[in-house]
Amino acid sequence: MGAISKARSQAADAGKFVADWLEHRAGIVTMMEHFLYEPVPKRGAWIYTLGSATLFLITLQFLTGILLLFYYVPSTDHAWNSIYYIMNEAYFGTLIRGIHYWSANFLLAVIGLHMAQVFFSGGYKAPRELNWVVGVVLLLLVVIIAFTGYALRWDQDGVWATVVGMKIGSYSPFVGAYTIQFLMGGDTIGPATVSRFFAIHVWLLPAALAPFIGIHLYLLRRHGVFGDEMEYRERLAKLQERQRLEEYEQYEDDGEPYVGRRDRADRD
Amino acid sequence: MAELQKDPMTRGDFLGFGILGTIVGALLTIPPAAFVLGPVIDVNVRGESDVPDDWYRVGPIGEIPAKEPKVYVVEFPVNQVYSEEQVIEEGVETPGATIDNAVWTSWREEIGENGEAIHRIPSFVESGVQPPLTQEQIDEVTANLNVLSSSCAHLGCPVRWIVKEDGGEFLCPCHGGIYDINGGYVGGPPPRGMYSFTFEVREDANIYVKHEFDIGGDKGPQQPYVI
Amino acid sequence: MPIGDLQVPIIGKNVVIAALVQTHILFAAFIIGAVLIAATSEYLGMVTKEPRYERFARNLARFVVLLFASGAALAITFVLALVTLFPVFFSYLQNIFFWVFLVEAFMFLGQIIIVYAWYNVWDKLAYRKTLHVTFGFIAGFFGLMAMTMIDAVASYMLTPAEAPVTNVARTFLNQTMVPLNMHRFVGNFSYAGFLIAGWGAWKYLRSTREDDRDYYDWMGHFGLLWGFGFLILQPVIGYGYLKGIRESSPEAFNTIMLGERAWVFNLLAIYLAIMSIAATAYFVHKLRFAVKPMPTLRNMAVGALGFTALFTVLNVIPADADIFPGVLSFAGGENTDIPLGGMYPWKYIGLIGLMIVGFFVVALYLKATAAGFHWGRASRWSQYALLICAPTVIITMMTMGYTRESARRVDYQPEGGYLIYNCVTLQQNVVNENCPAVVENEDGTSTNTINGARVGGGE
Amino acid sequence: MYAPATGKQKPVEQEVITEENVFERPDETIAFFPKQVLYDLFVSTLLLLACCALSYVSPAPLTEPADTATVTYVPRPEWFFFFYEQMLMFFPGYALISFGAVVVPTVFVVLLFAVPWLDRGPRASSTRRPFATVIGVLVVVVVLLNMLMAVSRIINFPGQ
Repeated sequence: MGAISKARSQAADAGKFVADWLEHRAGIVTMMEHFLYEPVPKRGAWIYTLGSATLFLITLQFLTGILLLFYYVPSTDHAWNSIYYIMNEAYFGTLIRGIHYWSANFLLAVIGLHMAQVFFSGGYKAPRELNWVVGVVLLLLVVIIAFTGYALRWDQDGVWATVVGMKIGSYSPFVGAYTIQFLMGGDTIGPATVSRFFAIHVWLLPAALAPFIGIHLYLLRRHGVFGDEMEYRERLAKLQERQRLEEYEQYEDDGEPYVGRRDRADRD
Repeated sequence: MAELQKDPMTRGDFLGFGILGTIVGALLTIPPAAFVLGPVIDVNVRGESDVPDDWYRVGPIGEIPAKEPKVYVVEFPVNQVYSEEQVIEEGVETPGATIDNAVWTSWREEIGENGEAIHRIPSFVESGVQPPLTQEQIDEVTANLNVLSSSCAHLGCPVRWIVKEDGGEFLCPCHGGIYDINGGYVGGPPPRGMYSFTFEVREDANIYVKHEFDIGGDKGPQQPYVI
Repeated sequence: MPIGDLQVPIIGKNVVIAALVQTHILFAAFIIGAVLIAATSEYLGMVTKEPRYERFARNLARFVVLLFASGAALAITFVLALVTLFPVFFSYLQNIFFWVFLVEAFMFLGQIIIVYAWYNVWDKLAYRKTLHVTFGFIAGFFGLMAMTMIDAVASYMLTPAEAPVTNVARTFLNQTMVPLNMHRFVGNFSYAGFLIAGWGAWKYLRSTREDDRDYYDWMGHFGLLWGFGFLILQPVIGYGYLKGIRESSPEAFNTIMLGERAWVFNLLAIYLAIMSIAATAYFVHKLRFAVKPMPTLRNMAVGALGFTALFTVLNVIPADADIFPGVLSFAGGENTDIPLGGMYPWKYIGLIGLMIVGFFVVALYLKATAAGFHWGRASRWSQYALLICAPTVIITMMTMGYTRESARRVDYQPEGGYLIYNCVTLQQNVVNENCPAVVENEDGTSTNTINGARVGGGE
Repeated sequence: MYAPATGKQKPVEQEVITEENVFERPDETIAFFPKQVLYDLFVSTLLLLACCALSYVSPAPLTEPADTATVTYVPRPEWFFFFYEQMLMFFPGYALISFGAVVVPTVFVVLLFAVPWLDRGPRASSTRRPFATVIGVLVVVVVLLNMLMAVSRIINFPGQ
């Protein structure tokens, strides 16, 4: 046997050994098999990539967000300078912040499309109602994260958008004044506003987002992907066929010629 | 895997757990809630604003022209979080955080009977101001001066002055809110006229302002102070 | 003026243009609305397999095809009249919107070809119904695109963007382009719907055979659903449209809302009152023939009729309601701090009330329609209600056209008003420096790129 | 969960399809791993490339440092709040501003949460449930039109 084939067989045995070792201890192989080889609908596969694109963009946001944390300083007089440093001095700083900014915009667009796709294809019907509710929670979290993130750069756009946002918030009946005082850390924009928005944007909401994504995926795998009615064309055809046959039998015995169901209502 | 061991639980145990749980839960949530809601408590319960309750210099009245408003920048020190005075005194010597506001100042304008505008600029101001003002000079200035916040009453965008052929008007570029030179509501989405500061004029012919709006008898809702 | 200054002897240039364009719009609006209504009805016929949808779609398509030619002829004469009577203005507009007019012409061409083909292959394509229905919707789409292009020009005339013409985004998407396009899109459906209802009612009253009565009764119902359903959307879109006008052409806004053209909107309020009361009364009456009787809901519908009447009364009161001093003029008269911004509260409540009650009645009626009706038994006066709606909607369409065009009158001051607001006057002189087609030359003066006239008042 | 894709499941012909189990299993399925993951990766790489290219072509914006005392700056919302800002215009006056700014969006969000319980019809395809589809299309159209109106107001307003 040549050296190469011997090396190959030894490598194969080593691989098998490692797999068995892991399988026995952690059951990892069966779990992977269970997750990876799950049957999913075939016809509309391209439309369902919207959901995974959203997941990809959120992970992108988490990664680039953590990288930005290495340089960002959340205080009124350093925030802008630290971002200026990222954009101009840090290696690939423009790239990292660019990805964070642009994938945020794409994320909101893709979330909109994903929600529209699920709504118009009826993906929220029983037994998947909870998944829809979790989806809407995710949408709200992402929108609030986007709003708080916009203020962190503490430039003209960011500050003034926050001022207008706070003024809009102050119009909510009963709780308006309290919520914006909580968000601004007092009764005017100041250093507390930056640190509060920083805390909310960087940890509070993402920490809420992660488990909900987990639930969303768990419910998805629990009930299987409901694509669109086009995935069930043949089964629906068989169902209607069987129902029509049943209907014919019902009329044959009372001897009258069969007339369409709707017109029966008009005739009597 | 051992099967689940389900010992029977009496109603008493259940109630006991319930009450104990709620008490411990409450105890565990009060400190974090107070910790996070600190500022809301300060502003509403203890009535302290972030900006110390003091008079802040805006600018001299001499430079305000007769027919159009002049914008001054007033700097309010902000006592928030790490920029509180006491904190800075004990700790590292850093400049406290400040927030500056644009203030539109103008002389009140009235429409005379024949329809053209009368500008209430005091005579002695027009002919150059000698600093030590007498009391009735101060009263005359205070009665005829508009000291307006530049934040639009609708959604808080910065209001600007646009010159038109007969005078001009305050315009909010965000949604088209229009105010007259006295800050009164003319048109557009704002729910009321522009907010005016509580101000006073001192002998040194300077305007001093507090970090609060003077809503006085004026109707319309007083929204929390944002900038 | 490059060529002889043509003057039409007795009736004047403006009346010629007005007559031609009003009639053209009456035809064109019906055609755009009717093509889409016919296509939807054909689709409904395909889905519900009921013969009446098919019959209606075919008759309506035939009617559209007949009307098309005369509508188009009016359009051509209108353009010719514009070119001859207002040469400077039209070449000015053509310079700015050349491509828009070109696209509009091709969309118009596309619509003609498809509408005629669509009608003539009705039997040939019967076996491929879905394809035939999609053709109908494509024809409708072409019609809408033609209208969108014209709306770009029309909205530009009332609210021109202060940007140079090279800035295509601002010129095409000026302040009132989107709301005007929406207002006309919804208006076409409502207009066509009311006319169909009127036509159905007229034929119902004259029909003798049993199945004809059923069919025309259903046709009146179907037309009114379109007509009133879309009518209740109009106040919101109209509000957005007027906000756009006020932001970019305040004097024009004052002329139609506060100035001497304000009576037009009182007229509109009266038409709105007639149409909404007639429609609600028709709905309440028809609910009696629902297959699935809904007694409680029907009583609520009667309540809705009462509310509609109340809200229409609120609407009809003129804004300066000091005719009944103290009673109706809002507390404190002039300097009341109006809670609804600049809006008169009762007019605002009237419009919004009409909409909400309208939504409720239409939703209720749709619920009954889902279960079906016993056709052919509608009372005579319910058909008279539809018959009143048809001419009212025609007059509303004409009044609305009159308001938009006369908004640029701006109480006649620069030579009788503007053709393009703040830019080209009725005597076709360019009066404003920041008009798009004006060129700043070195020595500070600016010349109009079209007729070389010096800008700053007609010489 | 679906019956496992491996051979043991009941032969499909005998399965009597009833109203309940018609949506039990799609006609044709593919394994998640090779096929669907490939499609997802394709779309994700496209998005990643777009983000990277855009981050150099038009870098993330950073205007001059904040100055709360400016009177020349015009604040504009992010693109995804355009429709919200334009929608506020339809609620004028101090009586309606809080209504339009807060109450209407909250009602919209509550209805969004309740969608599965508002539309309980058995059939999922949008042509089979006209009421839900029409309202869905209406909402989408209103949002898009409001966005367009906001864009036209922003580019045309003397804000520059």
